Amino acid sequence: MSLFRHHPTRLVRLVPLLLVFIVAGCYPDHPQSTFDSTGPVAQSQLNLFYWIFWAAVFVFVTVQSALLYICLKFRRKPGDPDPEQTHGHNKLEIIWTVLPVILLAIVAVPTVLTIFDNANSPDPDGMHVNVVAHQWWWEFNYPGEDVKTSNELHIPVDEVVNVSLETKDVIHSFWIPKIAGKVDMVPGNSNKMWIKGEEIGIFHGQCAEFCGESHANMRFQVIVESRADFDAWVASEREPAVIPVEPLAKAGLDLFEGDAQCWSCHKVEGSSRSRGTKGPNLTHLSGRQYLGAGIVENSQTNLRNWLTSPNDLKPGNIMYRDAAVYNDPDKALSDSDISALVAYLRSLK
Amino acid sequence: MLEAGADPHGENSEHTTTGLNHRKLLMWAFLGSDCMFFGTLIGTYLVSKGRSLVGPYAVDVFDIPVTSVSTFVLLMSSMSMVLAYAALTRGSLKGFRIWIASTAIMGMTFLSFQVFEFYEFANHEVHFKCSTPISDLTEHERTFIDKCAGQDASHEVEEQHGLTPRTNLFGTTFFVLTGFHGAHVTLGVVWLLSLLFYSFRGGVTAKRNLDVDLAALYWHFVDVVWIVIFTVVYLFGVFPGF
Amino acid sequence: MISLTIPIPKRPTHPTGIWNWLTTIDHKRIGILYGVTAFILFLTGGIEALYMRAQLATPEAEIVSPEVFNQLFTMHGTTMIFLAIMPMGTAFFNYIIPLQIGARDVAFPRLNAFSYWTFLAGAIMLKSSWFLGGAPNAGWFGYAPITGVPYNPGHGIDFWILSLQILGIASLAAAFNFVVTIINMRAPGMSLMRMPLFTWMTFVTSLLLILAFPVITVALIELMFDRFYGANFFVPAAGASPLLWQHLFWIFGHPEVYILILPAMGIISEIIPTFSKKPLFGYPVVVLSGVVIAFMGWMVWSHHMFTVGLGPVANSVFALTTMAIAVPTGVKIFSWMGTMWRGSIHFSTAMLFSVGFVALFIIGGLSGVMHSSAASDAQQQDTYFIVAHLHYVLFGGSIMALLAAVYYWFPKITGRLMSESIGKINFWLTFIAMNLTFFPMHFTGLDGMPRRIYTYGTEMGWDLWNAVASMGAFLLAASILVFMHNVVRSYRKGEISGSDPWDGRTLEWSISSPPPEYNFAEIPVVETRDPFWAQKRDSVATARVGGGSGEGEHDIHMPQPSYWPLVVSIGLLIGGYGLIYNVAVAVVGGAIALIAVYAWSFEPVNEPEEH
Amino acid sequence: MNLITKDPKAQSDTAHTGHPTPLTYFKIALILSITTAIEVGVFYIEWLGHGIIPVLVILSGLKFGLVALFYMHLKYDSPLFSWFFFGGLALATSVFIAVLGLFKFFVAQ
Repeated sequence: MSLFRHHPTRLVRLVPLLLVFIVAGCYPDHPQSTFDSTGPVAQSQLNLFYWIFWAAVFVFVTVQSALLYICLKFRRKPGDPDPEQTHGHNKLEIIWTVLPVILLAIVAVPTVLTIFDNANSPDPDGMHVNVVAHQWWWEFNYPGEDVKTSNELHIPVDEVVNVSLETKDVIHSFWIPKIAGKVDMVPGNSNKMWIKGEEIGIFHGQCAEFCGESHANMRFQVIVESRADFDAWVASEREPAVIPVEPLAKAGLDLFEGDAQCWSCHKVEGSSRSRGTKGPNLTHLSGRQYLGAGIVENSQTNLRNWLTSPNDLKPGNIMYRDAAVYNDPDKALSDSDISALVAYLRSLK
Repeated sequence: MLEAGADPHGENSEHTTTGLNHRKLLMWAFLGSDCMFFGTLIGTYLVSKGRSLVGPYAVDVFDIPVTSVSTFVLLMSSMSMVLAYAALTRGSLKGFRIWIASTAIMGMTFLSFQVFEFYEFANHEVHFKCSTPISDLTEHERTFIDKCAGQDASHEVEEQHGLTPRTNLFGTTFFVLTGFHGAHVTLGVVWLLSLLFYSFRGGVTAKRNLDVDLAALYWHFVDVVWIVIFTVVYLFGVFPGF
Repeated sequence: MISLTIPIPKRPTHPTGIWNWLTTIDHKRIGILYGVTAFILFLTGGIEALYMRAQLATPEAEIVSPEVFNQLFTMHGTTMIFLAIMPMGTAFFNYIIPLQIGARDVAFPRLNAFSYWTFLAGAIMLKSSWFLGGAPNAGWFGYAPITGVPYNPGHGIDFWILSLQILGIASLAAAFNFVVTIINMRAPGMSLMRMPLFTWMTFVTSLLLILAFPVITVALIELMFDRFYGANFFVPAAGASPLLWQHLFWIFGHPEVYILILPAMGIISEIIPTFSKKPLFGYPVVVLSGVVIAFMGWMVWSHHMFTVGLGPVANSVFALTTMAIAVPTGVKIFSWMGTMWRGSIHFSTAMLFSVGFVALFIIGGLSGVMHSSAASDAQQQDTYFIVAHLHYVLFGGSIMALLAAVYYWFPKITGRLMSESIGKINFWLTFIAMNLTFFPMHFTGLDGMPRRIYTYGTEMGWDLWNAVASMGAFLLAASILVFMHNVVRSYRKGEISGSDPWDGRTLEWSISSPPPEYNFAEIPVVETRDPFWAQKRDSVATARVGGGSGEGEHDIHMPQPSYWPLVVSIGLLIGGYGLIYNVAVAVVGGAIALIAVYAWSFEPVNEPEEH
Repeated sequence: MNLITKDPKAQSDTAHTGHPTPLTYFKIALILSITTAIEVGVFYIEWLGHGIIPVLVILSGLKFGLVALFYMHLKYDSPLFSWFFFGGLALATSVFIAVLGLFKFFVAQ
């Protein structure tokens, strides 16, 4: 949309910026701030917001000061006679009906333009990612690149990425505040959106539609990287998992594909046993930066904690609910089992 | 209050601002509200139309001639209802009893048709000869076509495959929509019978005809809802491509 | 028939005491019952909010579990909308409408009692879920399919469905009653365009109710069939679209928003003229704008669904219709300011709350316009920005107006004035705490904080404003305590008010405080807007309002108390629990209700004397 | 607006004088029966194709109107009643046509 493609003038930016500083201190610490947009979609939404915000400020200041003035000016003083019993004023009433209409038209035109602008991808033949939401994690499939991964979305910088949104269970909503406003994932109703990252870095996203007990813990990261880095990532993702040689990790693999029955829900490319699709794909788990759908850093300790008591990290999660190792005391994992599994999972680079 | 607030039916002791009776006004407000009720049910039915993943579908189970008869019966019950009210206002208690009884009987007839229909649907049988050209089979029947494999053309496929609210989206929306209409009719029949019995106790007179008037409004409403359902659900339902 | 075969117990005759309250059909007593009950339920909804604010005050707090948190926000929303704001509005409809239109009671006094008892039954049913295995946990909007059995096997959602159905019956009964009352029981000469604004908005609200509630009733019936009998209305696996639920919910839900705010606007339109000593500025336009808001409320529901993927055309249309609603809303605000202009404004507590309403409602209205812009709403939908907006409208709007209404009509109801000095503390505390609680939510929302999350990390940068909001919430609770103190204190030893403490303009101030059981000894004749003012100022010489000497008082026949409304409601309550636990019990409940309905139909409004 | 505060006498007069006779009711019943017969008949005319939809909508609308106006006396009663009833009806119709539109119901599936 031409009206707002360019960046807003300095003045327009100044006050909201000030607002942001009051609101948020310095904003690199605010990973989901909508004021710090880095893609054309979020940018157009922010520009529209500023536009309406200024209209609203104008109305707010005008009307509230009028109200204040009236309150101060027409206070009753002792001995005041009854005021004149005026019933209305046609001209005035027409004016204050028409004025808002004009003001709204000023807001409405860019709104409609931006709606259509953001609805249609500028490059429909560009890259595609299928996002599938689950209670409470994300599946990212790249049909063109033949890559399937979870909870961490890699995209090349400055390229249009066409996203299709689906869900396997309830309604979720896909939202990366700095890159694009949210679009819901509705069962039986695939939605489309497009995104473009204009800055290299890690951006945070979160499910925005209430989806059950761990709704708050359904987060993810978007890694915007150079085309070269992205290609390298794709190449490494395509590789099957390395079969570990270290004995502890080897024991972990046996457990994973054996008694612990991790294989029934998780997929590890290259393994003939681990083909489950109920849980996240773990082929390159230790290449990821976060665990448990973006909730804690991917460290040895956190992985251990996760395996020991998943429900503490992510209440209500399906693994804790359904896996025999957690709900059948006879099959519970011992400390050494967990060590072995941690070693194996850490080896999945 | 308003001097001589005229009461159109001469039975009401209260005088009102508009001259209209409280209860009659309430009834009409209720009917307006009930339009939204059935509007929502019919809307749900139409939104869900064509979304069922498995049969049987409308075209498999509906029997238009049978439903036409029950529709006709309900329409005629509206006529006898209005005649019951007319008889009462003329002062003919006997006429009133005859017409209201026949209204109730026609209502019950309609309900019997509905029960019969529900039963038939729930025990629906897929039935066709293997010689029938595939293009003549319904979509649902075609899912049984493999039963013809290795059989000669005269073989008949018979399969019990009923429609319940659980079977598919069509079953769900159809039964709940027509079921709620049926519940309205049932309530209407109970109301009419109550009035009939009450008339023998002297509770219904030409002067106190408002009770009958209200029941009649309700009854006609149930009838007009069925007019819509018959067209939208039944006639459109088996019409291909809608 | 049945009434003649079953011996009917004698009609209740207790003039006072508990039996009188249980069987009363006096609109004023029912209004008081409604108000007190709704206020108690408002407190429970407030406590639910405080738990949530405590949990969110600090990052990664562990005051409540995520499951309990989900139950808390579901119950908070459902409680505040259906059990607090709506019935508090109904309380004032009940008490004030017959007085404003010069009537002795409502059109259907027993239906009115039934409405209250059924409301209570629904409230008991919903609130009892806390103690019967967990409250509903899918949000007040209950989006399918998370309300389906596979994702929600417990009874919480069942309680939600059935209690909302029972509450729906109560609301419908009240709404039908007020529609008929307002159309049919106006004093002679009170044409529609002479009706007080509060009566007008009650009328519009009641019309909205009778048209909107059937939609949610059907949606809940469908959900109930899904949950109880394995039907497929909202089951994606059977091909159903869960969006249907959202459409049905918001087709009801958006008019519902106006059901919550229009009575508040009516209250404000009474108080501002009274304390400005001027008639409402542009009365016909204010009435018309209320009607237009109600009408347009039916054309905007999908703005709650901007992110579900309806497509750019639908989103644009609903964005435009939504923006259009700002016009009649603006007209109302300007008209209130026009009323105050060149008035003689007395800032009583009621007036302070009313002006506070106008100021806060402007903020809520402006953020509403921001959401209406579908494209930028994609960043706001389901964040705390929306939470801020809706609380500015529902707390800054509805609750402030209801508090104003209490201060305004308390003298009429009790005969005593509320303390103005405590009232001022009450107002400023509420006003400051309200902004402290909800304004920071604008910030956290735009900073990317989604709604309905039970926890958040420090790294998100939401700590500060969440802490402020939580402090505000507890301060807000304190302001409600001040209010309660004022009510109790003033009820016991408040200054005697007399019949017309505010120099009122409408008919309710023309009769004694509290009003006699029959309200008007002599039905007034109305010849102008603001009839009581006109009579006092003698500007219309012929205005004849009140002042009846009470002659013929003994000839006034008021409707007599009845057991049956209460019994029907008890039947419904038993039926509701029965549907959850045991069908046989449900049948018993249904039978009780049915028999009571028969008994009710054959019970004359007054015991006949002539037969 | 006026319709709610009309002179009550005028209304009650029409209410009394305007009531149709049983003969009118029989005539209406006849029209209703014939219309239903046509509806079912039209249904079996295959060459009508999609044209059946407007035909059926018009015919059932006719039936609906006849019952509402004559059997429910809306033609003779206070216009307020018509406002309530047809208001609810119009609202239900338009809202759900909009819903069907949002579900792209009228686009060939």
